Amino acid sequence: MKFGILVNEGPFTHQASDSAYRFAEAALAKGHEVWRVFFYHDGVNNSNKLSEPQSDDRNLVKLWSELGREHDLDLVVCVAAALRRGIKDELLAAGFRISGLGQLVEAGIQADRLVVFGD
Amino acid sequence: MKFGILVNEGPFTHQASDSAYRFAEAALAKGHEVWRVFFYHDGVNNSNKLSEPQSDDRNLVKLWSELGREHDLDLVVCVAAALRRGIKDELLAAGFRISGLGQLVEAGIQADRLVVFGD
Amino acid sequence: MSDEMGYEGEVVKRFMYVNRKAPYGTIYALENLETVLIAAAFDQDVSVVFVDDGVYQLKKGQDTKEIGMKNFSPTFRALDDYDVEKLYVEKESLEARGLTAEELVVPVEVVSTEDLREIMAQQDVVLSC
Amino acid sequence: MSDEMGYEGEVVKRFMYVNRKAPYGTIYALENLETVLIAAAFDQDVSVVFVDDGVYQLKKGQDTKEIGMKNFSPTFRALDDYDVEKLYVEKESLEARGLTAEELVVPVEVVSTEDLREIMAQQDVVLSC
Amino acid sequence: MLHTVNKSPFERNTLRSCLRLAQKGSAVLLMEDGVYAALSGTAVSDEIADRMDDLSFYVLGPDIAARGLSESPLIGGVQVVDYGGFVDLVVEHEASNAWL
Amino acid sequence: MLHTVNKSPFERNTLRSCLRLAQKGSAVLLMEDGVYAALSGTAVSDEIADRMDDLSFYVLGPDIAARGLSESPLIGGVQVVDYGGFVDLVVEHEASNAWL
Repeated sequence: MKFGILVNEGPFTHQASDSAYRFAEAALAKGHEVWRVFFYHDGVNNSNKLSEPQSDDRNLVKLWSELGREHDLDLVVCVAAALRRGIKDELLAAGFRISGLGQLVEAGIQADRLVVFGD
Repeated sequence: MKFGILVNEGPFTHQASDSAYRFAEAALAKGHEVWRVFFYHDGVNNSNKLSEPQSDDRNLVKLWSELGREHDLDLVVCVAAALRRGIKDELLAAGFRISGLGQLVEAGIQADRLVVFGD
Repeated sequence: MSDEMGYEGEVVKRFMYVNRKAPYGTIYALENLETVLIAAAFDQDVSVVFVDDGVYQLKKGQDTKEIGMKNFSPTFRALDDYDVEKLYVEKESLEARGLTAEELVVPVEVVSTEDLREIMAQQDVVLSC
Repeated sequence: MSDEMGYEGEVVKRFMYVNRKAPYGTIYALENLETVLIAAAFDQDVSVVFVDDGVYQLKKGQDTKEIGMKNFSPTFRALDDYDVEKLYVEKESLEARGLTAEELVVPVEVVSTEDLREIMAQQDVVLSC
Repeated sequence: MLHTVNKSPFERNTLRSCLRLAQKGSAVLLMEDGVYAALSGTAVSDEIADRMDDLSFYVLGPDIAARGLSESPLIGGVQVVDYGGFVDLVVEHEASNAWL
Repeated sequence: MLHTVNKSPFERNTLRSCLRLAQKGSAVLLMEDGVYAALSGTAVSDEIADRMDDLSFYVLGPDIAARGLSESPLIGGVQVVDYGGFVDLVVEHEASNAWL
């Protein structure tokens, strides 16, 4: 089955990004496809490669990047939400791309299920 | 009177930064001193100079920078919260500095009043 | 389930945007509205629901000058131009807040909790906030 | 008001940290704890209060392995080493959640709403979250 | 003490916790989404009306106006202040407590 | 439809709204801070217990364990799932609705 995933909050402040990551991992482990992960609202902050958590904490930006590389995921950061919050191309971690909100609607249309994680 | 102000949320997502800004402006207009503004939790995102809101929207990063310049404010971004969230020196808008949480406690001790804005 | 073929043979899905938050205290109301406007361009079956504090988004007379934020409530009036015509407001949410449909910036369909439950259950994609 | 002189002639203020949020769902519990640990170094009169969902921060037996986050509840046991000894838990908050003081990771003083109201009113600086 | 409440009383327990723990004689300022608690004729109006003898209630006018509530009747006794009035309230009370 | 609730029932109205608008026969998954609603013996346990005939309730085990609730009794009928079980629930229901 094809999943679309929407992440509405940044790393750390809310559990949303953690939950979405674990959901994506579990879906892939079961042989499903993650068709696109869309980062909206503060979710755009998940793509900031400067994020440097303490050494005994998880690094969500890196986790998403790596999951993206391993499974060739489409990690899309909303341009309007990103500009407001100061997330630009020069900050993007590997595997993320910035694009329009239409990509979220498209995920809703193309994926069999859209699953939302937020505050 | 000497005020300390604590801002716990980033720009846009919650009204906290807007309210804190208007409070600071009003306090200064009444002749009070704003001894320090401390940015904690997602509040560290108020210092990101790449923030580029739509042209008809307010630019909170710039507003804080300008208020800081006009009134020589001490705008302190918490280092631990900032590192996690990928806010580093190269992103800091004019007038902000990164320092430790002790600066918040110090604001609580030195200021006559500490006023908190958050989610 | 309710997937149908559109006039160009494309899949048409039922998209529902559920607004549960008040405006200005958080950005969700504004950024969700941005999504609805984009969604309208995709020729899907779009409905927008206002429940709980979401009904406050539609309150007439908003004046944001003193808080320095943009008043986005007039944009709801533009939804009609985008062919987004299904706007539902839950009666119970309105009443709990002492509001009437006359106090809202756009004409809406005021529905009972039971009716809304029914409409919601028929959707393919639900985006709540 | 309650400003006193410390032994080195410094002002000692009453700082109260009020925890109202559950752990893990948001970062506030963890980042507030970081503040309390720093505050302890400043020789102020520090108290930490747990009310509403904040009491869940102290629940014994937390195991965060499967959610991939760090279990910070053992850190509450370190507060004593930092001379942070005034930990108050509101009785009503505990009871509403079916919890008892025995289920918490540290010894606390369980106080009534009336007592807590009194203690809170005497503070110079209150940081709630 | 000055208590500030910035959350909708319909959405969260914040106002209720504040009212439970605010000592008699304190002031409560409703701001941001907290201003909805100041309206009369809603399902939660009694929460504040019932404490009118114990506590002083204020509401931030700019947040009332932003939400289209300038013409809406407030609970009797709630006083409207602007940001300058907010500053004065902080000055008048020895400490402030933000219920977030 | 699968409804997900990630907020504490003590702090917010999210669960209550979900239960009001979830149609008979739907599934509700409690996750993140929403797992507190699955506990028996709390002031809000009845909200779910009262709907046990209409709706199927699930709770995310990893979130239960993280919060130290593995030994705490759950409301009878609530089923514990892991992330894989969450994925299965999404697959089994035609649409999902996250109450945020």
